[in-house]
Amino acid sequence: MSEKYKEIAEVICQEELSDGIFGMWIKTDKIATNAVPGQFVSLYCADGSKLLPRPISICEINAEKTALRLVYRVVGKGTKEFSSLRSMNKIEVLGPIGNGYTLKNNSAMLIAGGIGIPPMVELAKELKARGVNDITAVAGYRNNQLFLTEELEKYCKVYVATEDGSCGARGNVMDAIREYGLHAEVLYSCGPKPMLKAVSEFAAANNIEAQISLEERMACGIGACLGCVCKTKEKDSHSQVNNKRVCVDGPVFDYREVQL
Amino acid sequence: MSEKYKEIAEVICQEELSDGIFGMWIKTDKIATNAVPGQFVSLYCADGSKLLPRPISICEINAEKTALRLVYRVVGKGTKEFSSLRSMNKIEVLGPIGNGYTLKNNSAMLIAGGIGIPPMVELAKELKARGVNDITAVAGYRNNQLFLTEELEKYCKVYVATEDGSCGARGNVMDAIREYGLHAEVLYSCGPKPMLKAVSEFAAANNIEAQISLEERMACGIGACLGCVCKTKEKDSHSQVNNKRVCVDGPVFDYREVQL
Amino acid sequence: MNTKVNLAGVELKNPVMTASGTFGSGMEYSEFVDLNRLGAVVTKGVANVPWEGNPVPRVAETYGGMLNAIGLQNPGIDTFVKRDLPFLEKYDTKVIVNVCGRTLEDYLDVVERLGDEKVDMLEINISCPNVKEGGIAFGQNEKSVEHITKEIKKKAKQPVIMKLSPNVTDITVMAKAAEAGGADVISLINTLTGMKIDIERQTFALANKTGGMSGPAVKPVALRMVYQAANAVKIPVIGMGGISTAEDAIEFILAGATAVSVGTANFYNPNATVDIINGIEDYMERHGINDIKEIIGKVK
Amino acid sequence: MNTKVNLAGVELKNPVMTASGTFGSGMEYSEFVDLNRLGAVVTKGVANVPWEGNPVPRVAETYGGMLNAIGLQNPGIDTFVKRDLPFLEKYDTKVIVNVCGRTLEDYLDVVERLGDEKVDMLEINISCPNVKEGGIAFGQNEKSVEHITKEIKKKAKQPVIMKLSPNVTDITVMAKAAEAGGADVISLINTLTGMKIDIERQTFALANKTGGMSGPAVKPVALRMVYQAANAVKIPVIGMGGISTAEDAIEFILAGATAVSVGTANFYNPNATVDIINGIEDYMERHGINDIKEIIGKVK
Repeated sequence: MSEKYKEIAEVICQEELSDGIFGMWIKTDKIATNAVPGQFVSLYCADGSKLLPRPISICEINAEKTALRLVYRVVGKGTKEFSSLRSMNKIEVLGPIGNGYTLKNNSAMLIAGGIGIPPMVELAKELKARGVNDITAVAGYRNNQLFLTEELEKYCKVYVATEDGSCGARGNVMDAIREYGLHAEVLYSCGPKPMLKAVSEFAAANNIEAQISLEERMACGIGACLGCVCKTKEKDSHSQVNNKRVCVDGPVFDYREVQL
Repeated sequence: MSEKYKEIAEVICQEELSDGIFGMWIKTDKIATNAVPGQFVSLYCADGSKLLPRPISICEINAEKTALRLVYRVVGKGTKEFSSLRSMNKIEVLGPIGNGYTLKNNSAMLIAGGIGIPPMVELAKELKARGVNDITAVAGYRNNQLFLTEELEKYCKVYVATEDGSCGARGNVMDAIREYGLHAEVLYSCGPKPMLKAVSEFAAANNIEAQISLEERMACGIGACLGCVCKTKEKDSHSQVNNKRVCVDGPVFDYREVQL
Repeated sequence: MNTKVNLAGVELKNPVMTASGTFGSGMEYSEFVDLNRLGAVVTKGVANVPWEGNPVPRVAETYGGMLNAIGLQNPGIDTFVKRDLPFLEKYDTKVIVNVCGRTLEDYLDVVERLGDEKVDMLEINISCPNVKEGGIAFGQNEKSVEHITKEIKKKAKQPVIMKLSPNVTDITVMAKAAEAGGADVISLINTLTGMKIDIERQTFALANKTGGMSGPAVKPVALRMVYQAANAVKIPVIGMGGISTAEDAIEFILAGATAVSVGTANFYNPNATVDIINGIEDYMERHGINDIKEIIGKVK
Repeated sequence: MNTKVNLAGVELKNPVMTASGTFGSGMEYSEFVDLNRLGAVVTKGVANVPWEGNPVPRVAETYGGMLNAIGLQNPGIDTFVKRDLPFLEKYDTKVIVNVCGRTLEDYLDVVERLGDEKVDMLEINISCPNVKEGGIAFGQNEKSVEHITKEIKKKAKQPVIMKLSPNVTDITVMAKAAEAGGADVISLINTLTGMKIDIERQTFALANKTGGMSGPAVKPVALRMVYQAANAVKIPVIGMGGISTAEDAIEFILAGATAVSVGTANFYNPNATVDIINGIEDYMERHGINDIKEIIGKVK
């Protein structure tokens, strides 16, 4: 777990990538230089009626420019506020938060759905930089409103699944994996709980490693409030019960550790 | 009482006139064309934690450009937010509110203190436009951080009082009136309650008319909540008790009507 | 799409009404809102004689809400009947008169006086935190709630809504007491007693020291109590407390409220009531709800 | 300038402490805050054995506040004594351990176990709204408050703070009951029971249905209760409920709180406690206050 910093970041630019999905580059002080793929940041709203930080996953890291790319879906008033930010605007950020993925040298399949896709970009970039040659990404979308596929294609082969069948395989990421007959030694995954369950079952059936990134409602985002726990199979040494904190013990877990 | 409009106005410009005193021109739709001197508007905060409108007095009216000049002191988080607005920003406004001054043809003395000074500018302008030649303004300040004296001087002779004696007469507006031996047939006044009391006593002693503008904490600003009442000497026909609503029955009252 | 709801035999065109004390008798708001759109107008509390109310300052802003200690200033029943009722009669909306008093006799006086007037329902305020006598004193004890309800029901010619205080340990006890006393409907919550201090002047922000807290800040407490009350009694519940948007109103309806009242929101959005009615219709359309009654108390 | 305050013989360097459950045992926050600056650290509630807490979702945002239904997840007293207390001992701040339990025996177990540990005070949580047994059930009845206080005082080697629930009709009754039971100090308010509904999914926002509401939204209710309690008992009062800024803290002190706890604010400003301490010092300087005790309860 890296050290966390609370900073006032400056927005470099922002664009709407697809329907309701926004991408924002922010200039941080120390956060970007300390971040690794799979970590997230907490963004704070300027509006005083919305107090709690919003956990937003890191899509890309530019350590040299100490910049982060954050990609998120507008789902409520907080993300709506973020989406209105423009170049030069300021935003409070705390991060980097969480453990991030553990990068392996084996062949990799990145399986992500919806707003779980953003962290896969930096992950693919760093896996490739590490020399992993066999990288595949499977990205699931609702419809033909794709986003980040071009970025992923820079680093790996990308397969798409859409619920309405308008692009790639019809159905979810598991349908795409079956349809295209995809394999790998390590799975890295992020997305909705049913998808993570399916990925876990796939890993178990094939006896391969799977790192899954969980999401949960949070309050503090730094491990103190115990709002965002997940169930673990074994008793956790910190909590002394079968709970781990998604924010600081995760968000990435070995699928064998947790009960979905 | 004129009709009230709730609008999204656009900020034309804003400047700090003196320490903590801001002047902002806003472009309205119908509010400016309906406003008269002594009326005020309600400004709404963008920040959701501050819900109630802030009553801000109208300093100048440009009916042709449907613009209003609002001058206010930063006293809390709401006015702080207003002071951060820049050209092209939007702000919710409701107005014009209240009765405003009743303009007479007699010689006039405009007596105001602190943030009671702004409404005197439009009043002086309109009195002069009406043909009243003998107009005097007496403006009380804390110290040499004067504001709006130049604007007033366009329309009338201006006398200044400062608490610390750094400009004009030392003391309050009454000290200035005594020191400069000022007289008029009608007094128009706005400012802190002790000042309005002194003005009322002066009017009574000289048997002249005095219109005084009151301030009180408000919630709705349209006469429904009964938050901003003042005590009246006679039973009020609307309330059936000795209370009038500052927002819609005032803010300007004949000094003989109210108990300060 | 059917948005009609029924409160003790009185049919409202939609479940959105005003909260007593925030809307006068509608006159001031008629400049901004078409009163014909409203399910009902609930008037500011009226007593048998004019009340002066409390000294100023009577209102103070708080974080996401406000405090008031108006002290039930009102022109008395005579003026109200002569001036306010004829005004409201012009509109196609239901008229609910909120009744306050210092003693049981005061309440009964007003209730009897309204018996032959064109009034659809009576709402009895036994929960105002800002008056020395009457008000909340009646509403924090279950025996007193039941007793006053019974006495009022004996005299009332219109259906009776008992307005409950949230400043109690167990709202279900008070809800059941009102029901046992014969109330036709209950409404809640009235304001939570709160305080604000001006630290620069080192004094209370309100002349009355304490005031009633309202606005979006109180919504979670209000929603919880409405849910508890709706599941504790068989009579309809009118939900209120911080409702500012259609989403808020729908939360209350899902929790069990047959109708909802919009209060403090009127102060910062004079069009709040109509915005909420429109938003409820949008929600029903989006979710394929044909009759609003389908979702009353749906979340259990 | 003297910011020291005294709670039942325990001298705090300043009146600012953390609110139980919002600060863990300080470890996570030590990355942001110098714990040596704090008047005291109040730990998250600890029971005699580890507790799993409630299912997720456990937290939800509300207007100007939040709901939580953590359900007092804690690692149990053994781990706490071995891990958390040694961590806190490294800092020059007072250590107040919050104690929770399902039964009186559970509480007594923890209290006895802490008797010989380096703990300055005990805070007894009889007001958690999110657990089925214990918690608030003990805190909403005056006889039970007095009884549990008495029993704990028999065993406790450290001064005892009783943490009161705001979900009661009359807070002064509970404050007096704690005092009658021998409490050295009372702290209030714990959270207000609230609810939120997700209207799109038509379900409760929290798995536990209801949760405890906290944050700036509740401050006026908290301040009112602290004022009432401080004027009803002779023992010191620790005020809390929505304190986010120095201005908030000073309001509570003026209302009668000897010390204040900062809770939910830590979640959105990890440096809130130190910001508040600095702000109190600024205020004292600006107002020429030499000793903070001059302003405790100054507004009456």
